[in-house]
Amino acid sequence: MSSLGGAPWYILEFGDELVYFTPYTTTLLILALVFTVLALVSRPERQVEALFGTDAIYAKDTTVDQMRFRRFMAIACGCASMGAVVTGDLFNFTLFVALVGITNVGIVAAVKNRHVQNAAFQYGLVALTATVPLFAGAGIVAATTGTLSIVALASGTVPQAPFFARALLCLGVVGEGMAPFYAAKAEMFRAPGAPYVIMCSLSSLLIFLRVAEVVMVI
Amino acid sequence: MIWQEYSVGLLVVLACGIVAFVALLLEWDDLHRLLLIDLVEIPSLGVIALLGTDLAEALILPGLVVGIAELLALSQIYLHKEGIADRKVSGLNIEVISKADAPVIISVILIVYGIVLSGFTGGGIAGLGIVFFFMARGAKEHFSLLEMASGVSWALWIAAFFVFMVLPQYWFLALMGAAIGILLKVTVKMALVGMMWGRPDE
Amino acid sequence: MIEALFAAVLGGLLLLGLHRKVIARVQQRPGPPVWQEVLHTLKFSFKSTWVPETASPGLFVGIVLVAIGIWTAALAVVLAGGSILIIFGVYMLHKIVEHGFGLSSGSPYGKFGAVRSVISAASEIPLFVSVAAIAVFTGSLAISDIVAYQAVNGPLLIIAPPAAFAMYLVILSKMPFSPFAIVEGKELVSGYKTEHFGVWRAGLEVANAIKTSVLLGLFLLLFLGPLSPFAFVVAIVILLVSLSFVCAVTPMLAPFDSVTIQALVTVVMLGYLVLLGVIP
Amino acid sequence: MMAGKVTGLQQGAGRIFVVSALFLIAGTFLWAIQVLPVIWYWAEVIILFPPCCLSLGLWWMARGRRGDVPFVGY
Repeated sequence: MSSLGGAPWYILEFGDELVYFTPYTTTLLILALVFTVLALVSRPERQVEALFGTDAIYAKDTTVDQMRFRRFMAIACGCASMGAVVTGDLFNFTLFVALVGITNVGIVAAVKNRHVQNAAFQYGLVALTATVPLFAGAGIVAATTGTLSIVALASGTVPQAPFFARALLCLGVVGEGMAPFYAAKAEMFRAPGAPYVIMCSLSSLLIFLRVAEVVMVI
Repeated sequence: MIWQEYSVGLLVVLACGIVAFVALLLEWDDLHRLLLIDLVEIPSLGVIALLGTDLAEALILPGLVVGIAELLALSQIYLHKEGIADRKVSGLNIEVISKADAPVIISVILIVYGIVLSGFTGGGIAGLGIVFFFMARGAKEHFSLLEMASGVSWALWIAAFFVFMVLPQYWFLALMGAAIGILLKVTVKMALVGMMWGRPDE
Repeated sequence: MIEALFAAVLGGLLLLGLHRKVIARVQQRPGPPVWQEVLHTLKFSFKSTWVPETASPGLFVGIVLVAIGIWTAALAVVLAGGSILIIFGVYMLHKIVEHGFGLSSGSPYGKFGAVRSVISAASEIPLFVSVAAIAVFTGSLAISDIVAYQAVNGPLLIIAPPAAFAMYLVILSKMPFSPFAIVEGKELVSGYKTEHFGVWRAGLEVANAIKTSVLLGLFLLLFLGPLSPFAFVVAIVILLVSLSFVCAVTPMLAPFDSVTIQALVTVVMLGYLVLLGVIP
Repeated sequence: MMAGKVTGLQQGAGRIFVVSALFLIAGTFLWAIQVLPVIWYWAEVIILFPPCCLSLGLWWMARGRRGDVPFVGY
């Protein structure tokens, strides 16, 4: 671990659960924090759209009711990704990642638009399926090495986690972080509310970055 | 060796997973896919369960909760997506069940057995009894009251953990507190699930 | 740090100006003067500035601060010889920044630019594979360790040319006018930058300047190893001119083709990793 | 910092610029005489450089005009 994410600055222990801060995880944590604060303070934008076949344009408004729910989901998503990037326990990591998946669905699902809801549902199916490899990966790591602590796994005192388990973990994270790929289908961007939609991409990005570190050290 | 037994179980679980995933690939109806995915989730918990230790039990619970949460969220989206959110639903509307004494007896047996077991498993079983009762009778209870009871018992559970950490000499008290807290909490939570048949007043 | 920051901003702007000049000369145009980008940035800072009515004000302004902040942080990591993974994270985060720039204004042009920035996520995978290949050879991901390794064993450019190629492609995809610059396609006016004018745009130019300096400098540090300041400047100019040549003679790819090519490169790089024996 | 009906916008931006610039200079000085650890110095620069940069331009030219609707008249 000393060479990958940098030496840990600080390890916070709650019994066998632990949270550690290396330069890498701290950077990710700060980024999650910054964007969560942005989601907290900024009002959603009003998307300008042209009516098809005419010269008319109009700006979409977001209702307060909808906004409240989506903002809550965006903040929950930010908190979940903060948890995912700093946690030192593999199973907690998978739980936080699963939480990111749920909240990502929540952020877009509040929009009353058939296309958006369809995209959210399909994404939700993928995210739900992805919990299988995610938990299975963590389970196999626990079975083969006898520990779930990333610090212990990185220290080299326990056997290395099998390649299969690491591949399962990656697969799970890819599935949970699918939202931006659905975004590429442009359906999700019919949903106004940039500060919240951006949280989808950010959280998936952060869990990708974190799992890259995790599979390298365990 | 343990690893060999484990790997046999692992193969079985993986076979289940592969069968479920193939079914998922062949199925195009959204609702059926949702149901299939719930089936797929069970093997993943199976992998953890194969650890066969106390740790496994501790790990399965959050996994299960996350799975259920995602399933509930997706069903809600499905209802909205298909525009059937406002369709009227009213319990299991079967005359035989709603008039017979059997549901009451079965519920009472389940609840008593659950209380004897105590802890999470007991809560699950007692809750199942209440779910069954509500489903059979279509009863309307005070939703917020049940929610409050659930919250208070959860607080009891957490308080018991603090006793473990701060005053370990009172471990027996804390153990009982935690067991009863979780029993009540799970029971009430499951009862709430049993009552979730849409909101008749909306 | 401050002086390095100013050098990075000024140097990056001059490099971007040189980039435009070389492209123009290859295409037999006179082209703007080399310091054009510096003037550009100054001009934008002196323009009347406000926030569009439809924009989400917090994000609209905040994202500019984030853009400058993350590349300043990247510069600090390069100067400290820290972990290359952090730079990798910042590079990927730049996508989110483009995304935020485009979405925050409410303009459809910006929105489609932002959608394209999500599609261009494919360009990050070669970088990751490149990072992994470097780690295989040097056994470390700290920039200082990698530079020290090269001081002993010679430049990684010769030891691991495919990794250098992948990284080159990654840098290329973030240069303006490159075949992979689908986020700035002219059919979208200015892509994600469309609604950020005046001071906001000046801030974005500053961030882009630091980004250019950091990425080009990082390439030299990672693949050529320790260089004297003079040699460093010469090498960075040579690297930039080579990039400009590629940009000048290739058309911008359609988004789909761009993603396909980057995905193919990733597959090739994964094959290279298998060859190195990382993936059993 | 947000444009709108705020009349003292340029004034506010000017204050932000002066304060952040002073902090940056002070930080550099403290780091040079080795009072401030280098990691804190860098953190300070990363946090303060972006607002310093933007507020200079805002102080110069932000007139506090009402925003307009994009996509009209391109």
